[in-house]
Amino acid sequence: MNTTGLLVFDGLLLISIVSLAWSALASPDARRSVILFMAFGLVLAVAWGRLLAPDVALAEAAIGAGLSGALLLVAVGEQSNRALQDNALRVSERNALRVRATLQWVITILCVALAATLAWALVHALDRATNERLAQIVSENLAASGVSNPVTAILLNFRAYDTLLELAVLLTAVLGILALGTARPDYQRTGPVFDGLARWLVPVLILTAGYLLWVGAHAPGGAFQAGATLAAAAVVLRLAGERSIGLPQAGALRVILAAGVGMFLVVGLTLLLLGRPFLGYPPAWAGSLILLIESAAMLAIAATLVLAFLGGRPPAIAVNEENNRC
Amino acid sequence: MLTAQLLYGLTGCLIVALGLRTVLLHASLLHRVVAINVLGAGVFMILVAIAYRGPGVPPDPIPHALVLTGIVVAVSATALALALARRLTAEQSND
Amino acid sequence: MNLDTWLPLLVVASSLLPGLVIFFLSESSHWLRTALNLTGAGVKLVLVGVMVWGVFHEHSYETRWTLAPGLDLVLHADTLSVLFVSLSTVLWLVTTVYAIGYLEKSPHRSRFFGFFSLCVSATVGLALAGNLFTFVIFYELLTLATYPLVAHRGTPEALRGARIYLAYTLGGGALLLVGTVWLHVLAGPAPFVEGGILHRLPAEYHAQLRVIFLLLIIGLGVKAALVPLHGWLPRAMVAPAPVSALLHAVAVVKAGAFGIVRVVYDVYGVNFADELGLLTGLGIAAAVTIIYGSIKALSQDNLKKRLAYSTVSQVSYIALGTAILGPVGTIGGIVHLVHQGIMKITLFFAAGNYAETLGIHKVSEMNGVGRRMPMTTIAFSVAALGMIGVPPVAGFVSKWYLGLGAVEAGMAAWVMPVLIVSSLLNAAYFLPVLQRAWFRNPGSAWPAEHIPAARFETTAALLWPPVVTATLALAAGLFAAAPYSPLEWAELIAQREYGL
Amino acid sequence: MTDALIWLVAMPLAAALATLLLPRHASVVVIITGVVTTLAGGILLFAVGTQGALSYEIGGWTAGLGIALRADGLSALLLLMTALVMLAASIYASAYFSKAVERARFWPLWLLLWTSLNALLLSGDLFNLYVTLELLGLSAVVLASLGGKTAAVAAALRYLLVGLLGSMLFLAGVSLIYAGYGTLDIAALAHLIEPGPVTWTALALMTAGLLLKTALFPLHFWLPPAHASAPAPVSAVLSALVVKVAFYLVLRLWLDVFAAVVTGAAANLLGVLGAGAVLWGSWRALRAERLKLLAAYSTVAQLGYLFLFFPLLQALPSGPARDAAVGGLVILALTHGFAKAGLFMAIGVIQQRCGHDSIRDLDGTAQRLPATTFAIALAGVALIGLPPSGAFLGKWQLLAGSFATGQWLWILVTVAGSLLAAAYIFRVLGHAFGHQAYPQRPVTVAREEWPALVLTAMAMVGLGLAGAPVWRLLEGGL
Repeated sequence: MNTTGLLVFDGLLLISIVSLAWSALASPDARRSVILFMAFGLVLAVAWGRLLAPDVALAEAAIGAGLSGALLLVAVGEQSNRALQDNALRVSERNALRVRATLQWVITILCVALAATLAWALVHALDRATNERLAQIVSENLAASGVSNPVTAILLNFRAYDTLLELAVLLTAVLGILALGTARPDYQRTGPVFDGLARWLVPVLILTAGYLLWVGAHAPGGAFQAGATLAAAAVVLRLAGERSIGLPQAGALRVILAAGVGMFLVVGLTLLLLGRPFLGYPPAWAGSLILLIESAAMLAIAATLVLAFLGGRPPAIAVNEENNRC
Repeated sequence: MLTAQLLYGLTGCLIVALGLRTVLLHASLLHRVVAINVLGAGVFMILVAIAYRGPGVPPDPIPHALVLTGIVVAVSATALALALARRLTAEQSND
Repeated sequence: MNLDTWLPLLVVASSLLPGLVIFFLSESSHWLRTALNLTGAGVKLVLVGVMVWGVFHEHSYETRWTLAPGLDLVLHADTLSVLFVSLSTVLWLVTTVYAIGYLEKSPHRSRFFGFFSLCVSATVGLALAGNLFTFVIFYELLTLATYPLVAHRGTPEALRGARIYLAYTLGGGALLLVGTVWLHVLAGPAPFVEGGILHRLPAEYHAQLRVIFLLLIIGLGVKAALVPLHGWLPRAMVAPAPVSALLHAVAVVKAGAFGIVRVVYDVYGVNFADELGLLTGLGIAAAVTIIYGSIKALSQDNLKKRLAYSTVSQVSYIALGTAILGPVGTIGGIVHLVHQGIMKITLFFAAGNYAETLGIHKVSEMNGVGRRMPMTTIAFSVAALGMIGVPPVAGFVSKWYLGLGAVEAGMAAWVMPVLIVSSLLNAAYFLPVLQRAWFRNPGSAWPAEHIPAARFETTAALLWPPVVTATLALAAGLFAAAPYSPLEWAELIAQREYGL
Repeated sequence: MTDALIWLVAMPLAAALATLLLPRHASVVVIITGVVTTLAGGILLFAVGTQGALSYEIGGWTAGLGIALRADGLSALLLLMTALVMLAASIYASAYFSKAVERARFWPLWLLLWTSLNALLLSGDLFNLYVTLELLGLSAVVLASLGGKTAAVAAALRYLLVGLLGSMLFLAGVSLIYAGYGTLDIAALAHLIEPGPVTWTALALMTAGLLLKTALFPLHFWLPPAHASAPAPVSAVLSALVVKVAFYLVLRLWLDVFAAVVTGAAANLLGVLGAGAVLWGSWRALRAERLKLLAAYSTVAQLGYLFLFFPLLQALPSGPARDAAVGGLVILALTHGFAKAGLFMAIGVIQQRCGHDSIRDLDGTAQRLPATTFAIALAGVALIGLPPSGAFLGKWQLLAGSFATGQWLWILVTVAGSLLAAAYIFRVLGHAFGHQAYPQRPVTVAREEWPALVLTAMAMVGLGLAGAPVWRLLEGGL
């Protein structure tokens, strides 16, 4: 593609991104808004691809647009979920209505000012462009990281600590979801066509997940994308009416949820006790250790995402637990 | 400074502002959750734009890693928000 | 362990530690609580005795503990602090005995005696404070420790009194704090040094120093009940009698008056304060308070209220003595710190005895009480006459020196009339009380006789404290020239303050 | 010795997993973790005191490429406070949640929160800070929602959205910094930083995000409902620690990383907002009808005092006076942490024993629980800032700094706020003097009453009388 063509492509892409964002936010209809948001995510994924960020593109498509969208869409679909749609969070509605018009203007102007300031700062920042150095250091150390995909090297070696805490964030969220309540009622069973589709789709998704996990070491992919794909398989099962959707019983489920953070800690602390730094993999072992951590992380991520999607424990494993709070 | 960097970066700024406006103004919880996700996407866009080095040049992988982390954190938060909303609905119908 | 550095701390701790333990005692451990109280008071007495002897022989006792850079908690024994410490320690011992007799059967004893001990610890702490920072700490602690005592009875009236007390004292405390910090920023730590430290500051600070003085005196004036900051004192009358005794004689108003003495003599220096023109204002405020308090006392039928207004008036003699430049006036003011304490505590003990034994709360109910309760009434009479200034009771000595000091300082023109008028007013509100008590016939029945006359007119624990303090008041006057008497000690202080 | 840094994060995190997998033994795990973490915090503080700032490069990668954990006097002090408060609150919580199911839910999240607090205080990397902020926010939200009632869930939801907005603004700032300076390591950044559009905008965005999280007036609106409707042990750490570490980050950015580019006008703006917080928070606390709401508004006010220090520190030339003020700021923050945690626990005891926390109906309550009332009194005195609490030393420095720089306004605000605090505290304590029946022994429910007493005594006496090392530890720091 020549530069002009690329510029036109960029322009169209950006215009659609902005207009999708705008219409997703402006649409008063919740379902429409969510669908537009998913579209926004997909177009973003294209943009990431365009900017040579295939890892991000994959994650955006699977998680950002796909999973977030699915979560939101399902939530909107619940007729019973009033809190989501009505204005429960407004402090005082009457007051809000009265000052609304003025407020709208003030906030709009503020946001325009913010965008302008951000842009001004960003232009200056890009002008300085001093971040070659760090990228250089990454590529110099890539050989010692145990993987050849620099993004995976950063996520699971150089900045593995971030990822450890990120898995802790996921764990927190899923524990929160479990603490907050029970699963939604079952769906209507879908038709036989979908059942047939599911029978094909699920194995393919599982295989894809395994592939993504393995390929992450040297090409776009990794635990998060793999986990998301695995979760997708479970979601398909669920949509097909399978109640336990392959999730184990409560005790084992807890082990899986803990596996991501747990494997990280086991590896990190073992190394520490062996006299190496925390998470300081010996270069010879780095590849295997990363794969080990990623496998555990994938399972945990998948279980987490499925539980997030179910909004709680699936009925089959729900512990009989009354809310006897005072 | 590359044109693409600038274009995508500035669009990111715009998206941030759009998201923020809805967070501050919109009354419905769903819209706020969507808006925070949009805001986040704007920030991610700035990061990915920063990483870009032009066609055929390997980009800076660090912002990519950061964005990956950010995306996962964002989906966790979104899931939690929805679970809270579901519980709120249940409590409200109990009251 | 070096006694010189530990003694001041031990003096404070001897009441603080028992107090903290008492909080956690169960209500029924009567004997343990009493034993702790009395042991603490006894140990403190011994320690203070050692300290008095040491300071007289120019020994230096100082405990220093750094709280923050440039902010040291200093407990230091000098002549002035030892005077106040001795007063508090002796009167605390007596008051503790009295309080045990007065309150051991009422609820919340552990709380009461816990705060009671904290209160005296705070008083002793501020007496020993070696700099203004330390003084402020104990001054605020005193407020905190006395609030629960004033509120102790828990009636709406008591709570109201406590609330007003708190509003006044915390407000005053805030001003004192602001003034102290300001001074600290200008002049660094303000150690209490005989003769003061501030005269070394350059002249451009003088305007600020005047404002700071005002802040400090207002802050201290609240506790010292300088008019118009006295409003809390009559209302705090709702507290149990031992608490009133504590507020009026041992701790609170004394803390204010003592603070004024410290600020004038040991921070500013009396000569420098005079140079800045600060003493006249202080003197006028004191004079107004003396007259105003006496006039208000005249019209009070409630005995404790009459005594309260009397306190308002009498405590300002101390401030008046401070405002009179020259050693003789100083002696008069400082010796009155002790004399007023002994006399006023006697009056409150007696008033408490009347209320507790016969249910008498008003002057108009006192007809003939002298015959029913002779010992108590004799004690009351001695103290009242002392307050008027009748020789040979202690109060006479104070007024004599104040008058003499005014003449020496050339301030006789307005100080003498104030002294004469206030003495006449004192007589006017005390003599009718004595006349009723001794020379009128009792009515058919006492308002509410709680304690029948047996071997003594009331229980021993209530009877002996006023008798002891009245004897002390008499002795302080009779033996004013004896070594270690309050007067002798005040003269020693004046010598060191003026560098004589 | 530097291994202590990573253990401080890894231990609570590992314990979170342990309590998730072994819910039956959770209480033991938590208490052991608490004790060991506290010891580690103590060791760290000692090490920082003797050797100066410590750092630990995770994975052995140099900071910049990898992530470094760092501890200086400020972070070590806050870490130890976190450990002590969390330990006391853990003991308290083990009695507070009476049902096994409740405890099983609670402990893993509680330890995740602890992990995030330690991780945030130790983090030396801007993006890592963002992740810790999210972990902190999410775990705090879930814990706050465990009250379960409509009010608690609604408040938690709002808390979540505010927290997310705050984190996103922070991340936007971080992105700009990376774009402009090419590093995320804050120690490296502190050397590179120079004034300009990138720096200012980034600092403004990060600060705005953190101010939301630390609930500085007028961004405090979410705090009172969230803190007032959470279970008591959660309220205790939300008020004492969670908002405090966000404040720590503001402090770190303004006085350390970005110190070279902060202007007087910006510092004054923070001061003015702080003044608003002091006055508004105290006023609302005075008007509150429930104890927990009172405590929550008091948190808004107390955070305000901390921001009053910014204009002073900006105006004071470096030297002893400024060092004294920095110490005052830190000791004020520490005192508030201990006192407020103890206060919320004490209120929790009242709420559980008596079924309410309405201030008007406290009469009999205060009589029945003398030790708890005493704890409230100690906490209250520390909140007012009377001696011998650490807050007294803090406010002294605040006043001294104001006099030294001629910024009179803050003196008025401090005095007014303290008097208002006295009013709202003694409004509660006035109820302690009724003549209702009272127990023979002062302490009736040991496992719930002692932690509050110990924490408030720490605020009152510990920091007030033994606080001098705080200044020494901060020397050469900020």
